[in-house]
Amino acid sequence: MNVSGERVFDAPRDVVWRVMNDPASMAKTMPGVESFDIHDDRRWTANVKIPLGLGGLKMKVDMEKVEEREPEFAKLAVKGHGVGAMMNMETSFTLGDADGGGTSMAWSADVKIAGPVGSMGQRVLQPIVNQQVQHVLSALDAQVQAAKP
Amino acid sequence: MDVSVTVNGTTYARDVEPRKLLIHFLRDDLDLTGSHVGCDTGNCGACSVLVDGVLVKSCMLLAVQANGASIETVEGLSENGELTPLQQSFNEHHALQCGYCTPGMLMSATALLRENPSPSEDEIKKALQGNICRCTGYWNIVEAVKAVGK
Amino acid sequence: MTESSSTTLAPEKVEVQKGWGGQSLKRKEDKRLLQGEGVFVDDVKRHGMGYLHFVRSPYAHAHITRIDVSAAEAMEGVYGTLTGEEVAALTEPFFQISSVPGANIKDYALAVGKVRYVGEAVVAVVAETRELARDASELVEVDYEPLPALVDARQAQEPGAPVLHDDAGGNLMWSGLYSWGDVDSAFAEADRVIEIDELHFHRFNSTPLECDGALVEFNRGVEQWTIHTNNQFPGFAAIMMGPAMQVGLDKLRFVTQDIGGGFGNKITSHPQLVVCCLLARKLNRAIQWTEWRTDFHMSMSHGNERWFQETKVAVSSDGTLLGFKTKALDDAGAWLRYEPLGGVIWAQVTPGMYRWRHIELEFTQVATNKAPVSPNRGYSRMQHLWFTERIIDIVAHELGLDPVEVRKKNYIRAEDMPYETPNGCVYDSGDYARMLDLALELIGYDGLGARREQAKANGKLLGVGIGSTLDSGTNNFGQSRMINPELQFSGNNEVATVKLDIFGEIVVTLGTTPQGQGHETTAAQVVADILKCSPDDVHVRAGHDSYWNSHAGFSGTYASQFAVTGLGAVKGATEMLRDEIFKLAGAVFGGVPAEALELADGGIRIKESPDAFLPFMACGAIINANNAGLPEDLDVTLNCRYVYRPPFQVPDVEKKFGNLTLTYAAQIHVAVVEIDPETGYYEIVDYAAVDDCGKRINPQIVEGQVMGATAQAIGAAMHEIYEYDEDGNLLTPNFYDYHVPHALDMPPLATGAIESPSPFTPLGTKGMGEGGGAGIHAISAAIQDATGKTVTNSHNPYQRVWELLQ
Amino acid sequence: MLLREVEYVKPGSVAEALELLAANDGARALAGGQTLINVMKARAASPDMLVDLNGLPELKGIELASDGTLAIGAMTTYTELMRSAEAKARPILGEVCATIADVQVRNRGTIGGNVCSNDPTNHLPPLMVAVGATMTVLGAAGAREVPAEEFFLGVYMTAVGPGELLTKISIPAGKKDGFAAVTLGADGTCLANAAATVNGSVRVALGCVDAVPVVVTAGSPDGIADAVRSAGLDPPSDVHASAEYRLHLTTVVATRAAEEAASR
Repeated sequence: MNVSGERVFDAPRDVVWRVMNDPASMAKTMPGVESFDIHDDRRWTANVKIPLGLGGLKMKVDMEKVEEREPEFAKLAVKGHGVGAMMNMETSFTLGDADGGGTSMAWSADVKIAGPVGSMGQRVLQPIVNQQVQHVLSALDAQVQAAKP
Repeated sequence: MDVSVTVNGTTYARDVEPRKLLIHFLRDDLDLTGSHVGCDTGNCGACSVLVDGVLVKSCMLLAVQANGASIETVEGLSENGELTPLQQSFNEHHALQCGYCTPGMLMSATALLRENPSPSEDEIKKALQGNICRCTGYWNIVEAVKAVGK
Repeated sequence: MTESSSTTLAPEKVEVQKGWGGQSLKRKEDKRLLQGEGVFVDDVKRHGMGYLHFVRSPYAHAHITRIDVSAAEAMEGVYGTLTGEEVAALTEPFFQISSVPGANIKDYALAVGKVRYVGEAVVAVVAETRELARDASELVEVDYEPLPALVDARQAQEPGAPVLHDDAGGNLMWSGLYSWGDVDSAFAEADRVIEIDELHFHRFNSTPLECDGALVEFNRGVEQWTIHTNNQFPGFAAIMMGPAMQVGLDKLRFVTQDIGGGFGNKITSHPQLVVCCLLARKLNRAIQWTEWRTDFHMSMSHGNERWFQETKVAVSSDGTLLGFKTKALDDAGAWLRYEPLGGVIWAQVTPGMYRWRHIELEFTQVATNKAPVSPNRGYSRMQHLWFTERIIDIVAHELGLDPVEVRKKNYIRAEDMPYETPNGCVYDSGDYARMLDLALELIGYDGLGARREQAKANGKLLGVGIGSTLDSGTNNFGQSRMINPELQFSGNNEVATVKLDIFGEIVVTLGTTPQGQGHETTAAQVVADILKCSPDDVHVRAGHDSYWNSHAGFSGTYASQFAVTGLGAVKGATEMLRDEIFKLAGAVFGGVPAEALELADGGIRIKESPDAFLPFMACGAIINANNAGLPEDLDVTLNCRYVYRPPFQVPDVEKKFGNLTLTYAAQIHVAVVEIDPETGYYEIVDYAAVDDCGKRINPQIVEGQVMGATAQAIGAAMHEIYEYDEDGNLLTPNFYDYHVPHALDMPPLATGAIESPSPFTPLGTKGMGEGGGAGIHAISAAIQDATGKTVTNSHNPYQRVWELLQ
Repeated sequence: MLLREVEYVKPGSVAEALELLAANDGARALAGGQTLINVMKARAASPDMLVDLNGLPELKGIELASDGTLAIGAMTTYTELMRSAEAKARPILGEVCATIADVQVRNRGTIGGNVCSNDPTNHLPPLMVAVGATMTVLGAAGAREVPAEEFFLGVYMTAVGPGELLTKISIPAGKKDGFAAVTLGADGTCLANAAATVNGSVRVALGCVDAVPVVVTAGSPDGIADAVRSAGLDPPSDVHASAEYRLHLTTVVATRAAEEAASR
């Protein structure tokens, strides 16, 4: 399924860019991160427990930055393997100067979920994904604010 | 965990894993294979049994939850091989074909008739809504239950 | 309170029945089933058996880059595993029915190197309990390299489309051009040519309530497998499995008692059965496999999804149908498990019920990243008959004619029977116009105008639709040569043995694998009529066992044929036994000629002196246990085996011409729907089904088949569909999202019957049970009638109906 | 059908249940199990421990206060609610429960389980919001009263936090209620549903369109369809209904629920 949106951060673009490309601070924005390993500046791995309400869904998530144009564009490929679920996500964001100051971010993600969890049906998964995205964005905002000089 | 249940008047004590569903306990541990499994999402009702007189789907109950309960299954309906009026009516109205859903249907109909000895057609359909049959289209099943009701 | 169902017969068409045949005898099968004492495959247990669980692909299309079973095998309680590599080393690919390119694909019992649909079995794990087997399956590590998925058959042959089978050089599996009559001149002389851009018949199946399963034992001493399974066509499974496993068919013993519904969906479990066999041998223990509902939906025997594109219909302005041209595109899914037979089976009913003589159909079957298709009640004919019925209603719509009149004008007439179709099939008997009249009478057709107004007053839209189908039964397997001229199949057969045992028991053994069709009962009725005894005295063995020596190459229960092939065999064997009883009695009475003897009261006597009576018990005892002194030349065993072989010729493969099935039962259904235009929600408010399957041995059982088929059609037309998303995930993998009809969903039903005995069959019967497609046609037509919009899809959920109205 | 290993505990009291839930991170309360057991069968969820709430009298019972307020124990089954004389004080409750799934599920499934699982297609979340129910959530710190509107946080997620339990649902007196749904076959899964109450103005809670029920209001039933359209909904698409169709259905069922409420 495809989700996308736009968000304005009350911070200069380089700050936003720095946060978004710092695995450690990105980790803080992801739902249910239990552990986190950075392999290099393009590839990192997280063990997450995505809250599904009826019990967390444990997943090993590999992320790789596949494209980057500092300071405005980056694309990540995310692969998640869990018992009963496989997730493939391609997500990208474009930063720009927001009219009225701050930084605008246009983002989009193409999420594919397979396995028994996928069989729970989109009527359930789509609201879950939307909600997780909102969590990530507000957490990201917090990180950005914290990173402001 | 130790579980003790009375099924059709016989008491069984077994040690079961908490994760075992009641239907698997009945079929695999107690060899009561009359109750069937037709789905894995609690829709089909082929596993329907009465637990302390209440109609439930035994695939949505853990065996350990039935500890101490008195359970009725299709095997307990007729005594010494004599078909009950409900079973006879199923035979007379050709209310079964492959017979796989039949045990669950009989338990649902039994529960209905105990509460409502002469149900209307709509009441019968409502009572059988939790039991899927793929052979008969339900018409003859409804007629069979109706005939016993009268 | 209205009756939920009622039955009407057309009296002048029903023969007065004598004897047991024709009576609605209560079923012999019921007593055990009603007491929970049936034996279904999952009820069969063996000491120390291992439970099998399949690791299935989460991807629609992917390379398998690594499989590691070590963690699973190390787990306590795990007996062992089987991988695709092992299967490829131990077996040959399954024999392919198709000619090239489909012939070139390599199909094994487990995925080898690549997965091609979500739910495809990749690894099998066997453990001490069901739960442990599934636990261990989660420890099997499989790495995949995902590939783009192909989910729309219409894109299968586009450049750049993902290719499932490199061996086949593309996604085309089979194609063939069928052309009969003189299509060009038909279109030249037509007043009107109606063009229909695209019609779509959706993917669904009958979801028997019992899924597939097996308990397989391997006897090392004689190197033979005993396969307790609910496969409904062991003859087919055997010829698929033997060559793959490189063993003779004597090594594969198939045993079945009760089967929880089949509807064709239990024909193609041979890959899973091979896995069970290999593991039974590898692990030296009995292997138990239960297919769960989600497994079934993801991987087993979907019905053929088919498009009809660029259809052109040649008609006269008075609605006379001259002919049609179309391109049929069939979606086989990932593997050809019974396909591409669907590419010819439809031709059994090429013109539907109509007299048009000029027909051209270009059939193309492609592979997609979806579950393999296999026979489903109404197999391949249902798709084609929905198409012909759509044509009738669309033509009537376009020409502003009454669909009833267009049908009556074009129906094959009773006086034309037996009728040879443009492709050489011979419709044996029938009176379609009479059936339609009866159906319209049952539905109260004349009163519908008032009901329409009434509905309109309530803000609803009322519509009525007719569906006419043929249930062609008793295949001539020679039609498979039109798919692949190399194939050496033709004709058909079925076996029965009838014997008289020591205490006079009449024991009947069938080659069939019934799934609720009441074979034990109808066979007893046929035997009782011939031996002049009571059906209660006839013991028909339950189920199938290939050890009984009462099976033949085509044994099984499928394709509407028991009433012809099964009962034909029973009749033949019983008549042999009867003649032997006459011979024996003649000898015992001291040379009394057969003409002087008669059967009566469970024995045989001399007509003139009835006191000279030899009960069957005596006959059985004499031959089996007290035969000293009988004449040397008395050739009597009282154990008679008969193989019924229908009168078929090998079809002309070049012209694609010949009789493809022996009988043509007919169904005409009428549905009345009421639509809420605001939401598209609709209900079937009235339904009538008229059936003609020739002479009915047990009318109640026949009506039961009509009802069941009708219910399945209603489910398929309204809700049931195997829908995939663009990545090839199945969106309806369980009974939540795959909604089958429940008791409250059923409309009032009126059934009717006429009997046009078949001149070609031993008992005047016709195979039946698959005619339910009529309901899909009728509902499509009723929605078109109610909305005034052309219905182009066989699946019409509320949303599609709402969209029609926008 | 085959669940992952799980520990099973049957507490003797609510207090004991709370301790167990608080002490075990992976523990989950087991109510009727008509959703949870199914999700566990699919292994889409696998709690480490099930704390079985069945047989705890403190969670049962339906009481009608003098002011007409209904207090319903969280472990009350749909069937018990349908048959309760007290519950007739708010007729819509029993009427809606009678259309949930089937007899077997209604015999076992509980209203507490229904609201706590909060599947977007469930009947009771929008109904509870519409009738202005108050949820009593009990934890180590004691009891909290949460208005239904704040109770639902997401799919399968509610204000019931770790170590807490929903014990009671309180529903004020009232009669002018309505409920409408378009389901997949009779009594099937809801494609769209809405619950309404009229109390001066019309208040409609919409199910199936978001992770939590969405409330719209209007002066009269005629205004509801516009209120729904202007609510900025982004409903999920699934195999049964596209976002567009679901949105349209929602305007229809919302209006019908409102009309039913107004007509009582």
